[in-house]
Amino acid sequence: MSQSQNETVVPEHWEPRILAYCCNWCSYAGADLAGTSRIQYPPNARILRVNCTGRIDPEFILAALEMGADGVLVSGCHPGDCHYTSGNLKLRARWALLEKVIEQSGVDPRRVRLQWASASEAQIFADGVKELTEQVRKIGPIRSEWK
Amino acid sequence: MPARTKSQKQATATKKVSQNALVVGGGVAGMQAALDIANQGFKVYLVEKSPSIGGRMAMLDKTFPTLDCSACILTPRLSEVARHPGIKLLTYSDLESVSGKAGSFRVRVIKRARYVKEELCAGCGECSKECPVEVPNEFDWGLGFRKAIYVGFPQSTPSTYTIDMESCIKCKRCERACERKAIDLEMEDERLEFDVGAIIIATGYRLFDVARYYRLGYGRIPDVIHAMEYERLINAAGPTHGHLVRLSDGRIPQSIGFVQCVGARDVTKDVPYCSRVCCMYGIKNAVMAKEHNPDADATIYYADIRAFGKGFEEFYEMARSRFGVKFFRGRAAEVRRDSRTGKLVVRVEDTEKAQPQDVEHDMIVICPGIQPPEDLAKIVEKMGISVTTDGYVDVANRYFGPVDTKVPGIFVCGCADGPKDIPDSVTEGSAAAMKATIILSGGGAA
Amino acid sequence: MGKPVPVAMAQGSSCWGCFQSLVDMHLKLADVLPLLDIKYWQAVVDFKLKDLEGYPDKSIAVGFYEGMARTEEDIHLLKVMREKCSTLIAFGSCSCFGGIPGMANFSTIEECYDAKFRHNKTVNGGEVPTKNVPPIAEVVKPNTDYVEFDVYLPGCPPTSKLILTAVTSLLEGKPMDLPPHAVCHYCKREKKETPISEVLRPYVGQADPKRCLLEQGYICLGSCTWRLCEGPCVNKGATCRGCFGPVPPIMRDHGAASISMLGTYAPMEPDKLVAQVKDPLGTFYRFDYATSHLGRIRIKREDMKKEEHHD
Amino acid sequence: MMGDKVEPRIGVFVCHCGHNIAGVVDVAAVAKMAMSLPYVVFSTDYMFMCADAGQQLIRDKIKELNLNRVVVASCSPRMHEPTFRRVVEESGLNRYLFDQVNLREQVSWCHMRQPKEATEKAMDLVRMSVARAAQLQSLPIKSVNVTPRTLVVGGGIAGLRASLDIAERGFEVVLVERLPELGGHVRKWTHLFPADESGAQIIGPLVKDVEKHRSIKVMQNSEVVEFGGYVGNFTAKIKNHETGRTKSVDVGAVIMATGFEPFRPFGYYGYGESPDIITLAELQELPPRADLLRPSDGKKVNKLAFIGCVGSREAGKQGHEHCSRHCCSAVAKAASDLKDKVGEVMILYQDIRTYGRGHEELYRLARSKFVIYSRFPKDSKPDVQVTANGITMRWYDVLSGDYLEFEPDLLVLASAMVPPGDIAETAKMFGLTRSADGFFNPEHIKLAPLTTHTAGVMIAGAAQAAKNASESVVDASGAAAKAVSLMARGQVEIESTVSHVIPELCSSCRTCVTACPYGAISMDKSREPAVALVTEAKCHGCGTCAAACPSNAIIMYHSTDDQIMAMVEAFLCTPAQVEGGTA
Repeated sequence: MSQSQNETVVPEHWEPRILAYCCNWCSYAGADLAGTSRIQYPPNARILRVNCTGRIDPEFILAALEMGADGVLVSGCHPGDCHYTSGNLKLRARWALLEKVIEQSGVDPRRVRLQWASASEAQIFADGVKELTEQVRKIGPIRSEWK
Repeated sequence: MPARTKSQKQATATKKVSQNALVVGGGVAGMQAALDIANQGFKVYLVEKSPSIGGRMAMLDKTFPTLDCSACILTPRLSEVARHPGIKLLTYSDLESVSGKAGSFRVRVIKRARYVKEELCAGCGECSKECPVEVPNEFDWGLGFRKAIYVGFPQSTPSTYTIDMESCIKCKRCERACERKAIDLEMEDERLEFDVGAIIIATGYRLFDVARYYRLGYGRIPDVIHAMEYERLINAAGPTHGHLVRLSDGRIPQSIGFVQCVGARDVTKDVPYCSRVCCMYGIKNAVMAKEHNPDADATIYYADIRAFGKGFEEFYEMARSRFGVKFFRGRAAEVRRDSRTGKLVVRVEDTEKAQPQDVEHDMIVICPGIQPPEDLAKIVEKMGISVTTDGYVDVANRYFGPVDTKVPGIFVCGCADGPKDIPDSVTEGSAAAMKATIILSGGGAA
Repeated sequence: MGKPVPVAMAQGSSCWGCFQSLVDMHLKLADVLPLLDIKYWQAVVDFKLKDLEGYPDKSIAVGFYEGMARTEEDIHLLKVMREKCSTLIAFGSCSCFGGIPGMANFSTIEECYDAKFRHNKTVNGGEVPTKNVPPIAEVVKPNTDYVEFDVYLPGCPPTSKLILTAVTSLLEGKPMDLPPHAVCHYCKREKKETPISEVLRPYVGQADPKRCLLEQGYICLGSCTWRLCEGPCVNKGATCRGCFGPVPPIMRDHGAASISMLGTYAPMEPDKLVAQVKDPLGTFYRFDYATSHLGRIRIKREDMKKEEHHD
Repeated sequence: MMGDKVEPRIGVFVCHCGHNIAGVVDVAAVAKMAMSLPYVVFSTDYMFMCADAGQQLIRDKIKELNLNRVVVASCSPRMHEPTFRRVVEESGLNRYLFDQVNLREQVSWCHMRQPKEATEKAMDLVRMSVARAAQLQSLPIKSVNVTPRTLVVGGGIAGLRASLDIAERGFEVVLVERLPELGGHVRKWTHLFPADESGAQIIGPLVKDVEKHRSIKVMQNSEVVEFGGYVGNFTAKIKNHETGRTKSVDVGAVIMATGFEPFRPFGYYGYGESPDIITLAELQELPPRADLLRPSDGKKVNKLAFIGCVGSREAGKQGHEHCSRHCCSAVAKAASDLKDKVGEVMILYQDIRTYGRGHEELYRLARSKFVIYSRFPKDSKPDVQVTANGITMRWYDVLSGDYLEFEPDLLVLASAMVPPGDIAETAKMFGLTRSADGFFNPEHIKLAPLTTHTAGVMIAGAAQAAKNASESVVDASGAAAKAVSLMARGQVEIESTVSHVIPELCSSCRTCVTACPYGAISMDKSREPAVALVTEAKCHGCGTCAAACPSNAIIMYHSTDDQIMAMVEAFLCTPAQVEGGTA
């Protein structure tokens, strides 16, 4: 990686825009449970439901960043707990490489987050959204990183 | 047509088992039983005495432990039952008599006149708009009003309107308003007769009359209400459109006390048993108070917190730690109104400190226990079943026949055989259906 | 056979390998050349840039643009080609996706200068030349950012056979049919459909000559790469490095597809995988970083910087 | 997939859900915004979309405006997707032309104090859904036959009851029990409640009936080692531990009656330090006799103590947060039974949860027999010391407000009901999710407690949560009804959301074959070169292959790249942003 992380000035009235891919069986259900439990978390993430995290092509994440997503969250079943036995392991391997190329290309890798949250882990899901939102808030808009 | 083995067909043929079942009561337990029977290809008559199926659950605002809104999860169930080709809905109907035995009962049902033709009414409500008569709505426990031609609640199933002839003044404005000519003021009760192979009793419960505890002030002090009234108050479709206000002055209560174990675990009031649901609905209601007004104070007066079901203890813990509901161990002895401040004062002994205390609140919600419906004894008597001393239907054996009554072919589920929460009632509904279909299919150990 | 068709060959920043590949048609050139009326090809015929600029618009039937447009001269040439040619071919992977020069975007221009001039051991003085060199862009932008192409002929270089096919069909006015498959389509190696538990560097061990290289742990991008090469490397024992870019639709993210494929093949512990795949950016984006999503973010970043300077 | 070349005509229905959504989200504004989106020809907000009237509204608008796509913005699709799919289907639209936006669980309920931001989020989600809707395609509706046989896993009281009910109803059952003997925990227990039967008296006749029923195949000493397939058509490989032989069984439905394990509370109240400190389960298994004898030296127990909630109700401790439901009543029953045999009985508790019918009476009976109940505070648990002289308990008694001491001859710990140690593997094998208590998750905690999110797999008894024996019996009959419904219908609809290989685009790289966890993709050798082919019945629809395919040759129906990217674009490239809104 060669571009130095510029000190960014976070603009006023800016809210991080976060895209969250959730698998239907664990994390989407966990997000539902967060709602029914009335766990409050930042409203910045937009959840896009996929059947399994294995469905996620790294391109979905990279394209989102290019389109201006300030952060991308992927949340799935814990390794070993995949509803489809092993889709999440394949995503996990893709993710390891993806995170590295993102970092190498000079985009702050803290903008992307992979987490495991089961259907019962509403708090973990909500905390994940919160942490990513706060982290991205500190880094600033991705458009500022383009500066 | 259900797929059945050859031996069953023979059994059916020789025993002449009716392929129909009767379910008495259209609450969650009865609906579940009806669905599980009908899904096997049998025909079900579902008899419900009120104008709509849905039972008590339809009156609730939220459900514990997930705070799912009751209407949201119940409504699809209502339409599933209503549109199931195997279920014949007989709402606003009463069971008149039962004769015969397992495999072939003869049943008579009286379908009371609604004065609105079910097949014509589209539920548009034009009639109700025109009706000049307003009476307290029993669905809202009298807190709101309905017309003389009405549906109890928006998701009422069937959506057919009903005329309450006791209040109707026969002005016929509804008749003129109805474009579909569905109103028939001359309608008469109908008598239906049919055969069934098995019967399921799912008649539900009634709430304990909390006025029997004079010292708790219900009926005397306007801001002392009971839990079902509270449910209607916080319900968006209820009389206040979901605004939690005091009935005396319309102000938003800043402090609410919830009094548990009223008409439960009390030998002196003939309710020696635990009602199973009050702790949890009490906690749920306290959480809802916090949700409506996060700054409000919600205190629960209890003896033991019985959070025993799946996710219940976790919900109790959440109410305490996340929502800040206060739990006060002590049975409320008395509620009075301080005429100077207008506050309600609960006199209670803090058993953890062994001190009697007076605590002020703006509103008191009494959480009554559950009792068998008034007419349960009468209904089951028609089937040759007697009730126990506490008024419920007795089951044959807790292990071998937990949903079997002492009359073969007749089963029981939900609160008809004792207090139960929703999942336990639903489970029993399915279990009763299982037993009934064994009879309908001509099977059985015999 | 009719009149020779007017053609132009232009070169941006590149290695000339694509034209070399054209020349490598050898005897086939004898068939092709008489059909061409070469209107511009700096290296071969003596036309000047101003000649090209002087032709009427769209008067040249087919133009080949090789290389990417890094300098202002390159960009100008590319735009002129677009004006003058009715069919413009992105000739080679540099022209299609930025190619090897696109990897310059991994670094800033100053870092590139450091490597090339200031700290280069073979250069004395270490000065960045300023005379007789055209101004150079801060960042490599893909040619597609400047002009639209009618045909993409990727490859590093495109094979002679591919060029012949393309030229022939263009001259005959027939639509070019380039099947969409990946290199694997031509690979004779055996696959056993087994996931891999270890990623090997190319120099480690001896590969089984009969089995799929990827399944043996060598990163082969054959399954992600357009098959126009017809698989010479993989059948000769070298892994595919992806020089023909992604399979159509042509502007999909080749690196993302490669990562997805490899991750699927090697569902290993993340730390181990990252440790074993050295330089994933260079591995998966060797030929098409400039047109990839990450490459575009890099370009946008530079654009924003420029805007800021203007402010 | 059928071609839907007609231009999309989308209807958007935004639900208030009473106050649930409308109390936070400006639903009218969301509906108004939706009207401005491409292809949207109708948009409205409505009190309850799921009510009959709401459903009718959708049907009416489909007819009236010739809608060919429907978006409902309401609650979680995990609850109501089937409802609305049915509604659009009743109007002649393919069910896959419907999309649901989750404005309740994922918007209004989790952003209750931020109405403005919640409304913005709701608008984005609707925009995304509409973009996806425009890309939706009809898919064929497929039914498969149901194998008329049910697999019951676990031969405890629940498994026995379920097997017997199904068999009596006329269907076949395969009952698998890992131990050599049927009957589970209940078989060993001496103090069942509220009646006076012993476990053996209950289990004996049940086992006999099960064993002699010719429609029930009992496989003892056996375990399911492999499980696959889909609703109506599962295959289980069952291994017999004695013979080592494996047998494959085809079934249409499964009932999981895998039960629980009594928690062995090492580290609690001296458990393990003295033979005279035992769990309630261990007490239950002591052979019945006239006296209660101390395990350490066989002397008669004079002072008996119980401590409740051991390993239960521990907030923040994973797997031990739940109430174990059965223990309060079981302790009350055991205490009142044993009071006749010993001098003093002391019960330390937090809350008395004798909730069931006849249970409160047991508690009252115990008290009337002068069993002493003493409540200890949640945050200060009793202290138990084991010395050479015996056991000493010291605790703070809430009611007297004082510290008390007791030296029992025998201390019984009412330990938690926890899931079996291998429940994680079981869950994985059967594709089930688990809730925080570690037990299996039901499909819906209120209205669908016996079914799971894996169609065709039911749960009964303590597989679902801590339960007592009579509750498990009811569960078992209920779960049996679900299995029978499936088998009696003979056919069941399956999802069409499977992946599909476009043979013309396939490069024969076999990445998908490696990717598929179900072996659903194979190489079609009838083509040259062979190309990948999906066996749809085996495909579970995870989409891993579609993401992995480097040739873009795999379509994951109902979750296509185009559908996903349309949503991403709709979120990130809103008109405002294009004009430089946010940055």
